[in-house]
Amino acid sequence: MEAEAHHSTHIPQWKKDEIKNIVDNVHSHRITGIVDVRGVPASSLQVMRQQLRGIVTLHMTRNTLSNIAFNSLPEDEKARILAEHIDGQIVMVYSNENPFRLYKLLEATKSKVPAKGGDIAPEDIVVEKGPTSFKPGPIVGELQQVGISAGIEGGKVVIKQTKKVVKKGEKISAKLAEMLGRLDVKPIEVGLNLKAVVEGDTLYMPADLAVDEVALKGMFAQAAGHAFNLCMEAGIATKDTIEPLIQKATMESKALAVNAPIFEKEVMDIILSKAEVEMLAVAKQVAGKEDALDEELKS
Amino acid sequence: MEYVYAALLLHKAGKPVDEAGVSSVLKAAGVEVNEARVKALVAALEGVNIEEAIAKAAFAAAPAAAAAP
Amino acid sequence: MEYVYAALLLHKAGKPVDEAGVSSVLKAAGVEVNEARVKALVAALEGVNIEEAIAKAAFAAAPAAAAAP
Amino acid sequence: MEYVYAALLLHKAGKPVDEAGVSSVLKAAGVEVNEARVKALVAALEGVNIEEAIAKAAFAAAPAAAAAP
Amino acid sequence: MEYVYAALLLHKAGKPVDEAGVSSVLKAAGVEVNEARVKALVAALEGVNIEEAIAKAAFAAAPAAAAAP
Amino acid sequence: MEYVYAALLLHKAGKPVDEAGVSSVLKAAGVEVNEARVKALVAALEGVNIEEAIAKAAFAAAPAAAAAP
Amino acid sequence: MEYVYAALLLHKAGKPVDEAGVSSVLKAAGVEVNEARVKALVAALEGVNIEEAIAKAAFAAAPAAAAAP
Repeated sequence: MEAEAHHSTHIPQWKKDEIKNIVDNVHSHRITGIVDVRGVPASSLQVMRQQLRGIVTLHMTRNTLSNIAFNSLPEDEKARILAEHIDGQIVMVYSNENPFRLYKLLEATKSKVPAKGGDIAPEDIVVEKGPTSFKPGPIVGELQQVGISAGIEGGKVVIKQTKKVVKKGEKISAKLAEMLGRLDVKPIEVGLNLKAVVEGDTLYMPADLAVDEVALKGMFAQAAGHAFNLCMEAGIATKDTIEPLIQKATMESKALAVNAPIFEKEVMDIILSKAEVEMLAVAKQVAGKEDALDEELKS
Repeated sequence: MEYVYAALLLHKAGKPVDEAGVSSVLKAAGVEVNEARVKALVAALEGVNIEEAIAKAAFAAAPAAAAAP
Repeated sequence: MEYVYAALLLHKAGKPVDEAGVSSVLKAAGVEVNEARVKALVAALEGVNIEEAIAKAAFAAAPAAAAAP
Repeated sequence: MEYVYAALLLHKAGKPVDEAGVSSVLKAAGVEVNEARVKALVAALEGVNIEEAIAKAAFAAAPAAAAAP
Repeated sequence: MEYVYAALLLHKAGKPVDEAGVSSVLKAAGVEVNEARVKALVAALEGVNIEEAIAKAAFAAAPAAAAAP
Repeated sequence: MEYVYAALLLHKAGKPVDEAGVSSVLKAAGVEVNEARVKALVAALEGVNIEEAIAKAAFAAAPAAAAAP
Repeated sequence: MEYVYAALLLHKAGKPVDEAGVSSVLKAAGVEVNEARVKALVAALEGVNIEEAIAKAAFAAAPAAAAAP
């Protein structure tokens, strides 16, 4: 690509048009991103492109051309930095959505597929012990060969021991990939993998874009709890809090009446049963001691 | 709770839970009796079915006993 | 419970829970004040840590929940 | 909470829970009354069935108590 | 149960839970006192932390109450 | 509750929770501000330790939730 | 939490929880706004039912109450 960049005068018209097309797209969209599509079959890519149509434009082009296009942008344009992320099987994405929505849309395209020989394990791959659907046969030996302890129980092949067969970041051998496939282990995630996106003057990396919705829900619950507690403590009466405030006052009153005790009709039954419970508790302490209790309490 | 204990003692002994009774039980225990509280207690107990009220306690106490170490 | 509400009102407002206070609050609410009940209330609260007594709510109040229909 | 107690007191006394009532009960307790808070309270209570709200309170104790160790 | 109530009454009143005390409280309640039982109870309560037993009762009772229908 | 959230926001931002602050936050949210409610809120929060108050679990919470339609 | 408070304020006020709204509320509270955080919040809220999330809040408070000393 260096060569081409240096000999731009010899670039054919169609390439010039393509470069201009990229630059125009960068300028006419709110955000531009680089997406890694490694492992995504061309047919799946077409389906994803259709699904995202109207929201995200997927633009497949040569890396060399996008590189030239980004480098041709004015010095003060943040999108220039995207050139640094052009590597491997990538496509350009343009959208008028915000980067977070783009990230969510692209994440939704991801699915798990079986590994192929030579794939890098995206995380530790573990084969769980337990029964398999295989009938006894050469498979037992084949599993053993890739380090999976297998045996035969009740006429079926079983995995005898849970085993981590590949560590995160290590290459998966062809033989192991085949065995994992037969065990229906799908360790590889494929889909549109957003590598970097620029909006205005801001570069967002995937780590910036992943929002934990469960945690967010928790924060909303917490914030609502804060507001509620504050209202209860400060006695702030609103439509939302007046009933709980009445209930709080009622409970406080009852608690005070019972614990003081204050002889009010409404709580007499509670006061009486509290006294009885206390008496029974003390009676329990002396239970079993000769003659300490009357017949009624012994039973 | 002394006042309540006195009332329940009288009740268990089959005596009427009235001001005189509660006062004399409390006095026997060496308590300096507050007339107003005695009156309030007796008034609050008017119309209350003591047997029923404490029956609920027995129910509550049963698991408590089971849970005791 | 008016008497208890009056006591808690005074307490929450940072005022002493005494006979004069309780009486005047009740009167302002249009309640015909029973002197004996006021005295009984104030006597019952003598030496009671109201904040603590309120906080015990959950436990003491529980039988009430059970008793509810 | 003194404002809420004033409202409950009026309610129990069978009086309307309005601005005048709440204010006068609070004043009787020696509270420096904040008109805006009184208004907010009365407005919040509009359409609220106080009796029902009180009745629901009894159940409140149970879940908390059950969760206790 | 009268005997235990008499003991609790004395305890709450801050008086010693002894034979004389229990007997006189029971007599005041009109109970015909069984001397042997008073002795047995007083002996059995020696070494019992009544305050603790009472406190535990409140806790233990709560879940039971909560479980009630 | 938007008024309470405005107060919480100011508090978290380290700003004083006063009438001007609450009003301007509400206005920024496009809320038509009710002066009386702002005054009531600010008055209610006077002397309240917000940090402590929001950390305190309100025991009345459970029934409120249950009661919600 | 400022961002969440701002979002809840808008939500409770019946206003759309969008970037412009959240930013202007935060600015009014004197918070230095981080555009990326605002965007992240608004985007994430697309998949969150705020009403549902906060309905759980009240329930969450209950066990906390029980656990309090």
